[in-house]
Amino acid sequence: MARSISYREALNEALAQEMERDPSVIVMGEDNAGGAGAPGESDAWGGVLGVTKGLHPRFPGRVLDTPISESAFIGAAIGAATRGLRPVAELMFIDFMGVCFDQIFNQAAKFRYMFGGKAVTPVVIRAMYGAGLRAAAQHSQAMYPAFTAVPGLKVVLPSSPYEAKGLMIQAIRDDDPVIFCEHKAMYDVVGEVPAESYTIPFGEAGIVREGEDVTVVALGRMVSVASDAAAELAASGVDCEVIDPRTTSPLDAGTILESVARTGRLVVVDEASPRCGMAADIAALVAREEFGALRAPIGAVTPPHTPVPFSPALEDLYMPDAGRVVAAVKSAVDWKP
Amino acid sequence: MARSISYREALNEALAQEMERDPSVIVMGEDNAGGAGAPGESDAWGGVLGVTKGLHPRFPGRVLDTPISESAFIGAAIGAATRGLRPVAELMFIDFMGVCFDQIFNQAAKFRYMFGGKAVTPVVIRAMYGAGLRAAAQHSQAMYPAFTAVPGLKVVLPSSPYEAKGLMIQAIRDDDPVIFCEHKAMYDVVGEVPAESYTIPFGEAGIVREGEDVTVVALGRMVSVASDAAAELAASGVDCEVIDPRTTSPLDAGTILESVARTGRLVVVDEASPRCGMAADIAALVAREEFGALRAPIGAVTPPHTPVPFSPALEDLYMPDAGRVVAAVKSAVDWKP
Amino acid sequence: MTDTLRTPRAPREHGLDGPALLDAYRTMRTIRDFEERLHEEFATGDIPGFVHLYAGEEASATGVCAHLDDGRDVIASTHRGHGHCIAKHVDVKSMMAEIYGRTTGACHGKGGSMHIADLSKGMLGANGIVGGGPPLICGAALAAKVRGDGGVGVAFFGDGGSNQGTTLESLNLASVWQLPAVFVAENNGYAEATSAEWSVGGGSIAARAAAFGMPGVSVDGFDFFAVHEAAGAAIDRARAGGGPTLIEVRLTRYYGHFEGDQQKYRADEVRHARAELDCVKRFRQQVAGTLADAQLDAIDAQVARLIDEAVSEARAAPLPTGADLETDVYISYL
Amino acid sequence: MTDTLRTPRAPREHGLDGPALLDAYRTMRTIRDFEERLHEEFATGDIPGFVHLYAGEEASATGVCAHLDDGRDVIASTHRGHGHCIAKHVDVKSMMAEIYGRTTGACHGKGGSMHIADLSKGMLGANGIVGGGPPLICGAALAAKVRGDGGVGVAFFGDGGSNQGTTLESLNLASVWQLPAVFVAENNGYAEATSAEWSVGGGSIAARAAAFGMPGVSVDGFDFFAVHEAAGAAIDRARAGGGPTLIEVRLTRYYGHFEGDQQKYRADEVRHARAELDCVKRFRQQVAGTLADAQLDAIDAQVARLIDEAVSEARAAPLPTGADLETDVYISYL
Ligand SMILES: Cc1ncc(C[n+]2csc(CCOP(=O)(O)OP(=O)(O)O)c2C)c(N)n1
Ligand SMILES: Cc1ncc(C[n+]2csc(CCOP(=O)(O)OP(=O)(O)O)c2C)c(N)n1
Ligand SMILES: [Mg+2]
Ligand SMILES: [Mg+2]
Repeated sequence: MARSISYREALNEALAQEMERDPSVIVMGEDNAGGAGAPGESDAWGGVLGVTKGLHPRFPGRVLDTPISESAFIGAAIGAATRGLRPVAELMFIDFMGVCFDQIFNQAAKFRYMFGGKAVTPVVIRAMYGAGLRAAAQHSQAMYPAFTAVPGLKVVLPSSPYEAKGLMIQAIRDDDPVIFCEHKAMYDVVGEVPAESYTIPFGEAGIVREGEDVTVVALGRMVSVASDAAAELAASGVDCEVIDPRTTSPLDAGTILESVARTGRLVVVDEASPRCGMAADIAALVAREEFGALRAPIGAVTPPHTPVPFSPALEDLYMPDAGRVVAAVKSAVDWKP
Repeated sequence: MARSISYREALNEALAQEMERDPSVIVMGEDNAGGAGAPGESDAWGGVLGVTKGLHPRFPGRVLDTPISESAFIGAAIGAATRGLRPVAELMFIDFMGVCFDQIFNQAAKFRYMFGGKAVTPVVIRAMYGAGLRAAAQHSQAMYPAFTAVPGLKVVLPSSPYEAKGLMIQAIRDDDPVIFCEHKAMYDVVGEVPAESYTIPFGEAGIVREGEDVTVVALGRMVSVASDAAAELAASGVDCEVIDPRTTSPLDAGTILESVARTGRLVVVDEASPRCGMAADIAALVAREEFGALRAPIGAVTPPHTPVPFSPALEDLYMPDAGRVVAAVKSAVDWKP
Repeated sequence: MTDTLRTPRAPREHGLDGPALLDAYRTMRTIRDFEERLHEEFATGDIPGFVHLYAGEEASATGVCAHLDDGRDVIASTHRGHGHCIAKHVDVKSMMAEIYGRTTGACHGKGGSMHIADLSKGMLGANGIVGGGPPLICGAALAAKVRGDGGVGVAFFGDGGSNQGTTLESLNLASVWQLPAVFVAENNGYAEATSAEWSVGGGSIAARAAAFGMPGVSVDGFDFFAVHEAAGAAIDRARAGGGPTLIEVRLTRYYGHFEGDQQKYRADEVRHARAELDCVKRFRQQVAGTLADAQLDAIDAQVARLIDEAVSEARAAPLPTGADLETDVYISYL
Repeated sequence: MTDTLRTPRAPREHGLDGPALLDAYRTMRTIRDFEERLHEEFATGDIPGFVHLYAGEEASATGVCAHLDDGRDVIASTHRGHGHCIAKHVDVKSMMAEIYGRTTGACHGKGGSMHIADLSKGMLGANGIVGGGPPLICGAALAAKVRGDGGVGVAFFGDGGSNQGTTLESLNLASVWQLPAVFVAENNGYAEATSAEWSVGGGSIAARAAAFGMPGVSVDGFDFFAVHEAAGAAIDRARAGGGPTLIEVRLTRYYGHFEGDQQKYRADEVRHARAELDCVKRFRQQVAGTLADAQLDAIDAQVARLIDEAVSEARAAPLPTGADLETDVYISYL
């Protein structure tokens, strides 16, 4: 697998390969077909993210533009899924969930349970999340904890181009509704990606780095931040195990607990707001299930409880960085009862 | 304070007293004025919850019915708040947040920060939450963790008629946006409530029962469940401290940590879904800040990761009850490393 | 709202033969009896949760669904969903059992009145969220269009639901995508206790169609044939690729918003509708020349028995147990 | 969209005196220069984040806001908000500093281009959410109505925003509550790269007004006087208790959706609009009989200087520091 492509290209390739393989896969979203209805607009954009570029001419009638009506078209993707299609709908910024959350958490997520096990809703909702592009408070959030909390949804956070492709193909083939969270600062990140189709199963964490002293669980873009910190810590003799859960729902509790059972220390690195977020969720899991192994307080590296600030000077302080991870790991290692 | 009234009456009295005191307080929601526009409808209902009953005739022009357009009227309450009114808007069931969440978390919550500290948005959004009335998956949820996660919002969960009145008056006078969560199974609960106006400050937990062996933090309706469990446990010699945080944001971390520092054990009892919920949030706080005092795994008593089932036979199993709290406390007490 | 004729007029050329008319009557009668019986059963205290009755509105669900296939056509309903379910051929006994929270229920007791569904019949669910259905129906219609199977999607919603942004967006999306969809606004004059005359800006739901570039019509919902005709035209057009339609059906609910609502705010109106406008009575008058009373009475008797059995079987059916609590959240998880 | 006159016609009786005309010109010129300069500055790479330029649309913000007071009247804007801010008298230097993320910015550098606000001027913020503003403006208008101070609320949104449920709901709410509100749909033909001809079912935003029971008009947005007249009528009616109005303003954006969009999909259209329809040029022609060129040229020079200063002062201003990160989330917390 010598070939390297970007996170954006990996997603585009996953979509194209699945559309090729399965005629029930359709794609929709604002400008996903590149603007519609006016001359010369076909494929002008491939979504604002460029992820769907090139699909419209290749799969006529299966890549749809939408009006700016997220409730209607996300709901339509869900409704179509109940009728045998496998729609991949782009919400664009995950921050826009506020205008269509009902269709996701009260409809798609609950059909199977409410209807006594008789509904199948294989919809994928793609959305970009995260800070770092100076996009300010309404375009930079990491809202996945709100989705993770909802029984019936699966939530995916790919941390590299390789993960992006394999998890997207899994998401499309999965029969449950999936929220697929792409980090907006990673679209141009390049990495090795097999050309052929492959899947990465949900609920299986990746062990990014093995280590014996401290377990560091990091999500999405924070995986590379944690890896940088681990490299720095290795130089000063602290051996971190870095775990990427890949999906927050289902969460691979086994891998995390087994690691903490060995290391006795846990630091969670997450880009979501600190309250009721993934850092809390994973800390609680470990404090409940692996308390006996713990030798230090559970560290959390998250942004503060504030909206995402615009000014680069503030946003850089807002985002967790390797320095803060190093400090948290060190304080776990140095902790004395 | 010998007078006893219901949770519903306590809320109604709080609204009436504040409307009397401050002409900028207005009330709105579906059927809040009792149905509008047709003869004989005035005050026919006082909202589906009956909480606003009687206010419409008493405060002409200040109690408004709305169409079923939650984004528009919750947004209107927020917009009016930025212009000096103190609107109390009823979302009815908190489950309906999905059709108007944007106005709450991207608008109201962020104005002050995004606008550099220059906005004041004293809006109160009332909503009923919780299971137990066989209202099924879309009318029984405990969505407050999703609000607690949002920087800029305050979140209130009154656990008794006394709390309901004092916290509501505080919510109305508070200058920040407040999400006020009323448990639908508590409206008819009766308790002692002073007739005069009073406030209960946000971020100050109530200590419902003092104890030395285990700290039990319980929220909203779970406070009475935890109290029942504590009484039962006392009979078998286990002395619980029961803490009611009253507000999840701000959260009174001090009271919780101080208690765990004494007891060394924590069980959190919460009605929200288990993932990324308050049970996780409070467990993480303690595992980070008071690890040294902990002598047992942190217990959580929550519903399972499922939608709320309709059938009474299932809903009763879904809801945390005193029996499960007793078991969790006992396993904390009995835990051996 | 009550500008309808007091004396039955002959239905226009409706092209319905005897069996079709009997079918329509059976559906309306079944809905009526189901709801009237629920009203009694609710009073016993044995029915859990919230129940919203459709009695009085039978001609709407029946007139629309008479045109639909179980296989390729899909409907989405509301909190007031029993009538739509019955008209779309959801098994009546499974509905009753569901309302009683039993394992024999359409949803294994997990859904209840507000969430009865049967996807195998193209019934995408009652819905607890006002405005929840129309977006979903855009999707069902889209699936039919992508597959080219001639299927249509029909979204039912109320006058209150016509003010929900999700509904309004869906009208636009269906128009823009030229979907084979029909939007049926059942205007019964109230959303809870709030009057539609007040809440529907502009006063006409049907007129909103034009705002989104689709035809809109308003029909008398006490008249099965009027609904049937309007729905037939809309559904035919949708099947033929002619895009969506909005139909406003003017009617009345006989009971309160939900069981428990005394609805003192509209007692006179209900008395009048029951006495003068009732769609079932009127249907009998309208078909008097075509069908014999005995045929209709026989259906009445069959339906009465069905509902009796449905209640007694539901009451006797098992409740779900702990083993059911955590199943069917996902198809596969961990 | 481009059916407008190529030769300037005399504005109808507009009742604007010399100072008012000069004011309008200054506003339009300030917006234009602000945006053209941002386009250049953005290319240097020194401006962070997303910037959506309003150039080409000046007559809309200016024609509407000319009728508004800073004190009692409120506007809500969109992601494309600079023009509305300037027309509502937000300090230009504080805007530029905000866009550069400085402490001297209107929002202390915390908001950026998409969130410039000045509540003391009745400017309730640009908004990053399409359809975010209309509900808020219902509230501002409600506050004015409750207080009886004669104030109005004005919501600006785009053709894309006219399809958002929040916007459609707000039209209905404003109608039902008879609010002193004006909804200004700036139809520039595109939402990102999606054409309004395709996305607006029915084809006319103005026609949607009728669906909610309010007057709707469509005006030529290249013509300041046309906008001014329509807005004046709507705002007067609102102040007098006559309820809301929807105004569709047809115009064009000169730059891409945001800085970085090459907009090859509409290059010809932009060339045509700049050459033939430009609202600033046209205004100069329209007032040629009333104002001397020298007066207008003097304003050009003053504005050019203001924008120069705004940029150099913004570039020199301090960035926020760690001490600012956690302030102003709440008024009081713990
Ligand atoms: C989003 C949302 N808002 C409010 C409600 C509460 N609610 C349930 S039914 C109803 C009235 C609906 O009125 P209408 O659409 O006219 O239907 P009808 O009850 O008359 O059949 C309301 C307000 C809800 N279920 N969902
Ligand atoms: C709810 C929501 N959906 C999508 C977007 C992304 N978005 C930002 S601007 C825009 C296009 C808006 O078009 P229009 O309303 O016509 O305004 P214009 O840009 O033409 O001024 C889109 C899709 C958003 N910000 N918010
Ligand atoms: Mg109704
Ligand atoms: Mg536009």
